Amino acid sequence: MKLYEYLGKELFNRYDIPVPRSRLVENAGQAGEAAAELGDVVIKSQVLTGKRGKAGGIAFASNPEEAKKEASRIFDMSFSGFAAEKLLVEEKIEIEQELYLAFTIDGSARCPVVLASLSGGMDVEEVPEERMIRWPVDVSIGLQPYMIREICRLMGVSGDLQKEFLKFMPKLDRMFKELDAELAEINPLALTPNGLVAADAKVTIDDDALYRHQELPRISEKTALERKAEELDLAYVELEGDIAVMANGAGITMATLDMVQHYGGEPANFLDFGGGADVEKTSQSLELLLGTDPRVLLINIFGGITRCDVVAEAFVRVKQSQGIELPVSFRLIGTNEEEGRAILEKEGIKTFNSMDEAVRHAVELSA
Amino acid sequence: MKLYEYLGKELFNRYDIPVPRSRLVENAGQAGEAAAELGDVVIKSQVLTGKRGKAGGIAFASNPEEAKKEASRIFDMSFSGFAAEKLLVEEKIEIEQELYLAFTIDGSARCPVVLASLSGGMDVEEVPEERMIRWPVDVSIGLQPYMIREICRLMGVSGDLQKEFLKFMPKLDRMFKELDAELAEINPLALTPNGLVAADAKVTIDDDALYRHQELPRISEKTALERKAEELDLAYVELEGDIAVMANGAGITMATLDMVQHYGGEPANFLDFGGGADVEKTSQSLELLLGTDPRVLLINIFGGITRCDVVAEAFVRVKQSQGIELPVSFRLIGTNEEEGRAILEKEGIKTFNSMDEAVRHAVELSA
Amino acid sequence: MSIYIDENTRVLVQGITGKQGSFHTGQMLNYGTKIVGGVSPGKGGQEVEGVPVYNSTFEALENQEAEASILFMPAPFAKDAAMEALDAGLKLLVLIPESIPLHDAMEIMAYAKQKSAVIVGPNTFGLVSSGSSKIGIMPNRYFIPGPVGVVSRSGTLCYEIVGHLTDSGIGTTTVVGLGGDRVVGLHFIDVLKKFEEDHDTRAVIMVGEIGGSAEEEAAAHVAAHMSKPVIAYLAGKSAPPGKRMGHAGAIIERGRGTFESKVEALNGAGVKVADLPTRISSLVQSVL
Amino acid sequence: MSIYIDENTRVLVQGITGKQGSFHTGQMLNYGTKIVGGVSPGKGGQEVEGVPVYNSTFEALENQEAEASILFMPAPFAKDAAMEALDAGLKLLVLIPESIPLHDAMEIMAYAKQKSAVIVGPNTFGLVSSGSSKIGIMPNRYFIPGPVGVVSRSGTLCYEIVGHLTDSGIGTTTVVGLGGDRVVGLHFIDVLKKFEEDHDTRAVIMVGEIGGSAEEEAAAHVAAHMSKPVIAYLAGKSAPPGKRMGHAGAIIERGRGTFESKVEALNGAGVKVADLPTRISSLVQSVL
Repeated sequence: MKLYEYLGKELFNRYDIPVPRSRLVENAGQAGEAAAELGDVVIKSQVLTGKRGKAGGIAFASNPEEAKKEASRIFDMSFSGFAAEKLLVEEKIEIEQELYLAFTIDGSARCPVVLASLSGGMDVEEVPEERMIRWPVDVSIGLQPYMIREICRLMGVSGDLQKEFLKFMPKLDRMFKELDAELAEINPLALTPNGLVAADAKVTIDDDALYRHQELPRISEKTALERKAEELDLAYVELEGDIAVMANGAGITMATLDMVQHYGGEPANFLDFGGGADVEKTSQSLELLLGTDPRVLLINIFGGITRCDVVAEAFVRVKQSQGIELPVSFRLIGTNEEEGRAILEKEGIKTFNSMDEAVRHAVELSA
Repeated sequence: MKLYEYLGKELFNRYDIPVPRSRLVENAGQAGEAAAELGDVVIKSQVLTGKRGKAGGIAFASNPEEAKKEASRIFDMSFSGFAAEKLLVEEKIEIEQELYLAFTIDGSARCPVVLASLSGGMDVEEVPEERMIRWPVDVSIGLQPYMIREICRLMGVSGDLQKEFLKFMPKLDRMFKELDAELAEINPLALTPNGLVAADAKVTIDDDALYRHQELPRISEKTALERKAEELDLAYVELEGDIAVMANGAGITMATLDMVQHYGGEPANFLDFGGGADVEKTSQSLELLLGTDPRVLLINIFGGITRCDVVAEAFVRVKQSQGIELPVSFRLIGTNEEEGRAILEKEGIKTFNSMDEAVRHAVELSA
Repeated sequence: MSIYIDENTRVLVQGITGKQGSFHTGQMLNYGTKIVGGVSPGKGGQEVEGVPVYNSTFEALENQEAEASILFMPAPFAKDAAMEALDAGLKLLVLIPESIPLHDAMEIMAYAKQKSAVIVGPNTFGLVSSGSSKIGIMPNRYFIPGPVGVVSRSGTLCYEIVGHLTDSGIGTTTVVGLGGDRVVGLHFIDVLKKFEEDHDTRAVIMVGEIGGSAEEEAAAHVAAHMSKPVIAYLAGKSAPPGKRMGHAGAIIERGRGTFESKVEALNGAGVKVADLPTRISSLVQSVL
Repeated sequence: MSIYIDENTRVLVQGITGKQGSFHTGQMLNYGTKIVGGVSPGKGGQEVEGVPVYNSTFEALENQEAEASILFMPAPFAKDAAMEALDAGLKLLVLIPESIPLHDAMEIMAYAKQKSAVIVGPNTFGLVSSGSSKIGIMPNRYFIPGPVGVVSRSGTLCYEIVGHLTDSGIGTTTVVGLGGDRVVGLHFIDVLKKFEEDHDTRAVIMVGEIGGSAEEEAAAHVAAHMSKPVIAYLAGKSAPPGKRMGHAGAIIERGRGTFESKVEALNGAGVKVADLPTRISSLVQSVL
């Protein structure tokens, strides 16, 4: 779960990590008031997409009038389809140097990793490898002072700035761990006359750990349909095409989409309804897909824990209750495939044995 | 540093560990008032010696009059030479079962160990081995729930009481670690209708870690002389005999005392003035010892980092400034022994090469 | 022969009394797995499919010898069960649950490293040494002995591919599911090393997907150390960046873990990458 | 021969620019120890006794190869320095500082175990392989080669005893100081095992004291596994219970770690316990 910058900074504040003074505003008038209070300000759109700066979602203002004007402008913008509902109006801080600091998770090393660089402010992908220090943190001992000194040495940092990092990093580390973060990124980390200040905050919380963080707000970038799928415990991603795809298992669902594209079709979605779903859940998956009004429905079942007869029964149930008018390409093999086929054949529905054939058929139907 | 029960319970309270309601009192009148407020009470002398119960330092009272009377009695008592300055007046809790729980440090395993037993209330030494569960806690992972369940299984505990332990132990563990405790013992740990309650608290903080716990009070069981030695950074223990002993190194000082006893003498103290002491510190050690008015002074120096000339110089300085009237047995070998001897011989002081001879001489002098 | 497990591997089932645990205990027993005990706190003394149930892993090991364990339980309880199993001395853990918090997974991995134990998963179908033993939830019938080692990040897609092989008359030595999460115990490279040493394995199939860098690392390893032919298939070519495709690990973030970078790395290492999962079996046949 | 270290052991000195660190660097160099570098944060680029100084252990190891390290610094900084040395890959650490917090010491020991490294101390004089190398602060002149291994919890008492031996013409193979704290890395039993395997060691002297159970554990080990004669001396016979006799570890608590229990255990294992430190050398002569 990605957090808005202002939420990330609220958490920073809770962990005693310095952030600029700020006001969160919901309209241009409030932005003007905030500027009157804070003086020179930065006005930042609170959206989850990256690169809002390049897109014009960040502005400077040196008086309330200007702040109102810029805030109005930003409220009218759209960022990857999302409008900002709130702006963060922050005092403009005196920045001597822009650094980069992040804690994230390194799947290769199976542990957290500290990323640190003197080249802050730019896109992280653009920082040359050798300017980005990576330090994996052994979980059994956690972040130790010597690691911070070593990261500093590798960055070429010593003296007072090293002392600043020795105070700063353990706080971010503690937050990262205690809040089950996947990412806690500060870019830029501003070196000011008063020490290090987090000028930005990009914090992502592990969705799977949200159950133990009831104190955190719930933020979703999902579409309405994706949210509905989430409630049904389905892995669903909305795509641009017209062939609705339903399969059991993340890998095979991805492979089905790939194959649809391979044969010239365009998938409308990713829908993995999981292993071992019952008639109810399978029916709900189907209903959800039908609600998206696709051109063709492609069902690809390789039954392991998932039973073919259950899928067939769900299909028939939905067909009988609400009708399934669109063309369907149905692949069904694996556990209880005979039973499943028998159920479908009674309704006059043909199935494929081969994924390849089923996908090609679906693409033909969509043409 | 051992903490009084009431301080231990204050810390328990800070860590959300249930303790009985109580009032800390400094005179019998206050004890009566506390009883008026709390009803049936237990009155406990706040002293650091164990076995105060057997010594009569714990009493029950069911009304303010009785509480006053008992408090008076306890204030008049002496526990291993110490009088109680404060009493803890506690509500009498309804105890269904008396258990034992402690976190301590296991030198053999080099890690903390949980001690738990259903045989609470009695002296820990008296609990049979097989009734005392010992679980070493791997520092790299800390106390985990499965360890608590396993400790419960080994104790024969399940169901609700296990659930109580699953809530209770992590709190004590956290306190033990965060406060650098050497011992956190609850005996008895009372099972009440409201769950587990710490009916006693024996907490010892690691002296070497006190520098990072400025929030904790400083408590000393030391005598005035021992406290003075502590300020001088000397390892000093007051003993009963008449031969004052001064040596460099804990092991050799102990061995010197043992040898004094072996030859029929009685050491007046343990004084290890450490390795590499300068003239100033050595002089102070000598002055401290002379202040105890012993019959004989035994100095045993095996110079490694400690330089014999420095010890000799310090001795001469003290002799000249305040006089050393009592008989001295002086053993001096090792680094710069010739220089040291030369200094002493000028003052007419003879030294021994052998520890054995020096000790025997000291014992003869004391006879 | 086989890697990691064989017909003598003695297995505990943690969470044996749950629906999944009891069902798959039956399936594993049917396949021939030597299941010596189950663990379910508070349920000690029961039996599931004839297997004795204990209150803890420690209790189970007081009564049975075992080297491995398979874990079935809701994700919030998985870390504790895994730590217990590691502390009790088990050397191979198969973590079936999905949605285990990442920080929990990292703690499990760190402790497993200390204990020199192997973790398969989490969010895996497990592993099977064809014809002798399985510790997992894969359907029994597709896994017949043969010369091909298979290692996969995803489940059903792996069954699909192994099903094809089986239909083409090609069996498998061992099939290992790495798991779909961002932090998993085994990576391709670990399993490739084992297959290289395994005399019966004559070719290896890698089933990867977008996200992470395990395939790229595997490619470097193949180039430097593998003498046996490696065939790969990668899912997620059509996936948009920044979206999680079902698996927590299947996400392209910050331009990393793309389909293209993986294919390029694998091709560079001499690995043949099939463009469709249905074309793997013919590629395998060409190298056997 | 020798145990733990020999003339080829390459040593870093952590805290080399301090008073103690620089003095003992000179002493160790005089004895023949191969000191290849020093570490002192912020002081990199300097030299101490001709030894190059680096800012961190990692930096030192980028420039020098080393296996061991000796640490001189105030106790509050010792844990971090030790963790750094272990992480950087050193396999033998000699912790000179006293008063290291117990919880710090336990963390060091846990991490050393993970890294398969040996910790000598804390609160130790170090160890010396007589005539070839010393990593410690013991006076050089008493440690001459010979057939006796010595392991001690205390420093000066150990020098006293080794001095007696030397005066009697008996030299030592290796002399190891375990350290006077409650939590130390090496215990008697670890060193006894090494001496048993060391061809040049013909007899072993244990110098123990009250407190803890290391002597009792050693006794059980001697009874079961030692073929070489073991002589012991124990300090603290006259010490009152509940008092710390200088060393943090030298305390009789809850009736444990008494002089009597140790003597009984050692006698039961066939270890001769000298009643005075001055009588050890004659006991040793009787078994050589």
